[in-house]
Amino acid sequence: MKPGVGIFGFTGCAGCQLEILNLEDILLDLPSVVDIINFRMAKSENLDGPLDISFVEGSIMKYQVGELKKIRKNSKILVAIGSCACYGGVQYLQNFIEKPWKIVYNDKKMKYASPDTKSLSSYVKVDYSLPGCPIDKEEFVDFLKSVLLGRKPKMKSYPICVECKLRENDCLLEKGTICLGPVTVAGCNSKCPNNNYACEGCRGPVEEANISSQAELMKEKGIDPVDLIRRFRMFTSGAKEFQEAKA
Amino acid sequence: MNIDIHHVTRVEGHGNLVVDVKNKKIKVEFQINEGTRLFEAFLRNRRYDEVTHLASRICAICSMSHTMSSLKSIENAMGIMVSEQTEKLRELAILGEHIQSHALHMYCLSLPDYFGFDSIISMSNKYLDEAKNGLMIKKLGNEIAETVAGRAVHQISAVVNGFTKIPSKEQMNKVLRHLKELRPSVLKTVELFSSLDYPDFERKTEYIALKKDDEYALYDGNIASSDGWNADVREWEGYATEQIVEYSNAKQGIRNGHGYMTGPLARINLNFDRLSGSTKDTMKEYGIRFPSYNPFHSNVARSIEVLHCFDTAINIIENNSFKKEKNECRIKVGDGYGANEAPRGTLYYHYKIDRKGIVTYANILTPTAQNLRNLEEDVNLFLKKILDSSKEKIIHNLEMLVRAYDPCISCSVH
Amino acid sequence: MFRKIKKENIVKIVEKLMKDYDVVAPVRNEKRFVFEKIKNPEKIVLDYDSTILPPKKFLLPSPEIMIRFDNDKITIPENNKKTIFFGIHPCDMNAINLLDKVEYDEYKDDYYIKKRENSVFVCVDCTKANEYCFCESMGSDKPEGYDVLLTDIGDYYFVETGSRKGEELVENGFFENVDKNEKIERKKNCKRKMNIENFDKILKQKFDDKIWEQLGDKCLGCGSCSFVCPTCYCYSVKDIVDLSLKKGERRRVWDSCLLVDFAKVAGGHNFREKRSARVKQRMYHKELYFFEKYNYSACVGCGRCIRECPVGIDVTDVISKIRGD
Amino acid sequence: MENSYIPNSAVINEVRNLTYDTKLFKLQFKDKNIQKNFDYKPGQFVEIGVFGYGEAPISITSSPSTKDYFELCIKNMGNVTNKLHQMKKNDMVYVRGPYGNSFPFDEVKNKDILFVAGGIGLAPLRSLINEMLAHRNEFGKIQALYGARTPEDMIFTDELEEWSKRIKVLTTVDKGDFRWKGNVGVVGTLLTNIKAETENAVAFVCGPPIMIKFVIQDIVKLGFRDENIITTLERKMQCGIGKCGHCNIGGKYVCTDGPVFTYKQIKELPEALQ
Ligand SMILES: Cc1cc2nc3c(=O)[nH]c(=O)nc-3n(C[C@H](O)[C@H](O)[C@H](O)COP(=O)(O)OP(=O)(O)OC[C@H]3O[C@@H](n4cnc5c(N)ncnc54)[C@H](O)[C@@H]3O)c2cc1C
Ligand code: SF4
Ligand code: SF4
Ligand code: SF4
Repeated sequence: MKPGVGIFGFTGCAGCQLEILNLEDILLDLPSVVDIINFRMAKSENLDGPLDISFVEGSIMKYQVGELKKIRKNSKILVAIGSCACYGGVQYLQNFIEKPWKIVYNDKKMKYASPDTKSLSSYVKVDYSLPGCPIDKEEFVDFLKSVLLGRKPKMKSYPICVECKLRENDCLLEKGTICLGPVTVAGCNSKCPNNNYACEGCRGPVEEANISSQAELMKEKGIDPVDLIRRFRMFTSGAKEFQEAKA
Repeated sequence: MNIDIHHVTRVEGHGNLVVDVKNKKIKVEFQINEGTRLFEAFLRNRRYDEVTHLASRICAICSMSHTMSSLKSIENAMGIMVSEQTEKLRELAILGEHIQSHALHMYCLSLPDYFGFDSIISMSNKYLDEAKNGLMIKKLGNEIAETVAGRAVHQISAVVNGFTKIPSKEQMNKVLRHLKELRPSVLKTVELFSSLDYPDFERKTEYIALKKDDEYALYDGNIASSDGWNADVREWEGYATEQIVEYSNAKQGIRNGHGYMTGPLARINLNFDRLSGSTKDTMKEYGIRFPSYNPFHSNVARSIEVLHCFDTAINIIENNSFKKEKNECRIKVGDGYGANEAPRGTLYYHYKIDRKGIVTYANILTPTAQNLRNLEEDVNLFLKKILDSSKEKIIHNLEMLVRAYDPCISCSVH
Repeated sequence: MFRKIKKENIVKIVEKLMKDYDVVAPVRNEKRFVFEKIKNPEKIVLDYDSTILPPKKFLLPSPEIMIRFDNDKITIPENNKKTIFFGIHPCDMNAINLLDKVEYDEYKDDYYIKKRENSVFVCVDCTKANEYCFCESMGSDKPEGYDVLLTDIGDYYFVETGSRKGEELVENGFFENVDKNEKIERKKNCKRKMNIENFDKILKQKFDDKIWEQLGDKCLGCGSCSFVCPTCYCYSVKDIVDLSLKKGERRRVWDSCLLVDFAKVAGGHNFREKRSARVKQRMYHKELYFFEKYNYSACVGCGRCIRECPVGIDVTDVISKIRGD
Repeated sequence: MENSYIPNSAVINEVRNLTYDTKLFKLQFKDKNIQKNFDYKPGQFVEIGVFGYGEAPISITSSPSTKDYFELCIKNMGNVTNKLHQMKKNDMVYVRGPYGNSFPFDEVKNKDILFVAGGIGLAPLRSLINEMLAHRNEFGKIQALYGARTPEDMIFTDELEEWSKRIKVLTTVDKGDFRWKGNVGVVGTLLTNIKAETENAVAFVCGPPIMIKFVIQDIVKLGFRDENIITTLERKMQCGIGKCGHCNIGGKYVCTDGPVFTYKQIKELPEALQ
């Protein structure tokens, strides 16, 4: 029996679902190994369950909690995909702004209004997390294969620098930029440094992230503490380690 | 009669189409219940060189357009003139995005309706060649974006005043080769989409798109309307306003109290004479004529745009060589405006930047938000036409109409 | 055998060699240098300071496919392509000699050995020591085990051969004869020093020194120090399958004792739980454990780990601190 | 040249549940010649693998006198072991080895022998115990102490029973249940229940790291000399042949220089008993 898979999206840019659709080379082969039971972005006939694996994108607004709980109930394995689902995503930044609802909606009361956004794990048990803004599609496929093999998927426990060093990029820390590679979990093949752009930490903190040492280093390099803190608050400002980062 | 299409499928994001028919009076609400993200709030207090990567997260499918409009608006505010090479590369990147997004829409989201399937995957059982064609075109769109800007979804290397990395000659040649190899599939696409059996429905509305004198405007241009006016991007907020409606987390674009249309159909209706020569030849060959007032013909417009994008991209790569350039810039206080044609229509950014380079104000008009009112107006009229059909058929037809707009809901609720 | 070759002929000789060999040589990469399989010999830079990754990236590549499997069928990838390493520094050559100790030990590493034996090593004496290297202290400024050695003598490179392979290589028109007694001076140019006298005894005493805690607090756990080290050889094995789940490959990738999971076993026990223990492990393995096993220090003083460590953890500094210098 | 990394296929002849999470696999190389020439000594291990999952080092638990098969006792701990646990008779696995040094055998003849095993640590010792029992008269007094976490965790209970007919065997569990009538407490506590000659005697200690650490201390207190305390070390391994670097401790590799070490050697190795 092929495992039943559901792909769901909540609050976000749909980039992680899109990355799945961007698997052009294998998209049409996927049905030979899984039954895609629910994928509203790509499919019009969808069932609620039962699901062996559900991949859930997006952060959760209060009025979406019920729907999320339903998915949880219907799924054996629930996987948070993308930094929105894992950490609240970029929209978590509204928490650092005064009166965001006033700025955007002029404080109007609205039917679906809910100025509050959280990660999946704030509401339900999450079995695995595939962070990234967006997810790395290769990592997604690796994950899927692991589950299909019955192999416990292993999250990477080393930072971006590992991938970056293997590509022999000129280290951006040396250039005096704030590269969060040393404290960010690997898995994207150091895409940003490969493009000569410092890691923005979109995948969230790595296990044992040594944030205080990096902050110390940045201070030595003359980085303005305000800039450093802002850097920690890009796509995973909901991550505890990044939020607590002090300059 | 009451129709509540809860969570319309095969569109990006969460929206319910709710229609209430009482005594021949039709009330239409496209309720966008996508979670609110409040970009215009949290982009404030961020530095000019951070906001673009944040802004691109408004939408994955058209992240490239958000990147470009955001950058243009910052550059406009700080008085930066980018190099010609940067313009060319950006244009190329935008072409890639249009190819990707249109292919995604046409083949994955729309075509299954016309072939009677629920998705590209089930469709591929019977129409494998078409499905593969579509995916290969889409893949190439992504390849262009990745080559030029570092990643297909949420670009990396496109920054204020240039790029952090310039694609190598080998990479460019590879893209060029793929464009040429795949062009015949695009011709097939035009043939296919111009021959589909579209619902018979017309409603003339105001069409708005960027316009340029000498070329089919995608990356740049003035804002122009089928009503005849033409304005600098700076003046846009004077022409159109956004309205907050209580049932929808997306605001709606309004002009003079009515909706207007932006997107592929609007562009072709306004600018078809500026399409590339070979594209025009192909249109002639297949007997495709514009303007059209049938929103379902957006699909035909998309297929034509893909061909135009292919030819323009080939032209850019063949006639330019790219080298490393400096992209430093100086912070300046200012108000900046930027717009470009996203796959779904005109995208507009307005930033205010203070003397420390911090953004103090952000206003973003996305194509889908602008189209929402017009979409409701179309649904209203279309429904009158098909009111005698079975409810099931009505629902299916309405969904198809919504899809014809290819709404990008996360864009609309940004 | 002694010869000399005009500098301008280097491009020509490489062009010629490229017909029969893959030529790997240093080229410029942004601000730094890297070893690359050469397509255009003009790009070769022989007066470089140091490359980011050492030549091990070709001899012990990461990833390296070890086995291909397809249901019950196993195949071993074959690569019999001959490679010339053109322009590697004495320190890197000595590092390869050290890798040999591991890979030719009781069990042989077939993948390494095949590549090793299909390779020719043309060393170039280092003229541009950067501020990080301390090869003289480690005695690895003297090249050993090369097939050909080039030394910059102005318009020419002075050429010495060290093996039969090397002699065959210089037997062609580009190489000119030299005076038998022409002697060349090797410039000593390391700025950094490390005192290795009795270091084994000292390290043994300092196992519980508080310096390791301090370094552990500083270390980012990025593993850069080991990835760039020409003698770090640790790896992990991973099986990768395609969607059929039946077909795939067994690969190895570089691993590092600085990474959290390096000594973690099934069930979660970590034999090196603390970062301080991991920083210490690398330094001890380089400077002491390897010595205990093979009688050589595993450090050739190339300075890459110092250069690459973002937080400035510096083996020469650590050793001098624990010596109390 | 033989490629040291290429495993040989072996067929699972039999799988037996020893506990809820530990199974005994009886294996046979597919190639009869390989099986015939498969010589190993107690204490050695193999790398057993399943393609797609990886390889794991597992001690050979059968005694070398069994010629036409070998046995592995495997606890389900992770990917490879979990996959193995799902496999059945006639399924194929891939095996390389034997690797590592071995327990001293001839050297300890005519001495008294004390075995102390904890948990899965009985698996490698079983090979040695059975080999010694096959040459029973060449050794002095043999005693075996075995501790498991709970009664459900005890492996080879039938053989413990068998052995107890010929040598002294004591068992204990960390935590009993209502059926358990035997000793309760960590295996070290059993040491107070035995009389051990320590002069001409050797102790073999095998089990989880933490158990080894404490039991060795107890045994030292009994009077065993460091070189007569023999144990095995466990470390992560990817290759089993001294290349991947994971099992390095001091100047040694557990895979090639071990896994068997005397306490005397271990004392020289930094962080060996972590
Ligand atoms: C010399 C030696 C003999 C052993 N004998 C036995 C035995 O007889 N019976 C038994 O059940 N277990 C034994 N083990 C432990 C066994 O090797 C691990 O439980 C097993 O490797 C876990 O692999 P996994 O793939 O299931 O776990 P995962 O957690 O998925 O591990 C992935 C990989 O890491 C390595 N690894 C993980 N844990 C260990 C570990 N504890 N030791 C070495 N490598 C590890 C392996 O290469 C493994 O494939 C022995 C270990 C060693 C070192
Ligand atoms: S550029 Fe960034 S990711 Fe790369 S090594 Fe430097 S700090 Fe690490
Ligand atoms: S330890 Fe450092 S200096 Fe020594 S060989 Fe390795 S990288 Fe070079
Ligand atoms: S390079 Fe420096 S920070 Fe990174 S692991 Fe090595 S010692 Fe630690």
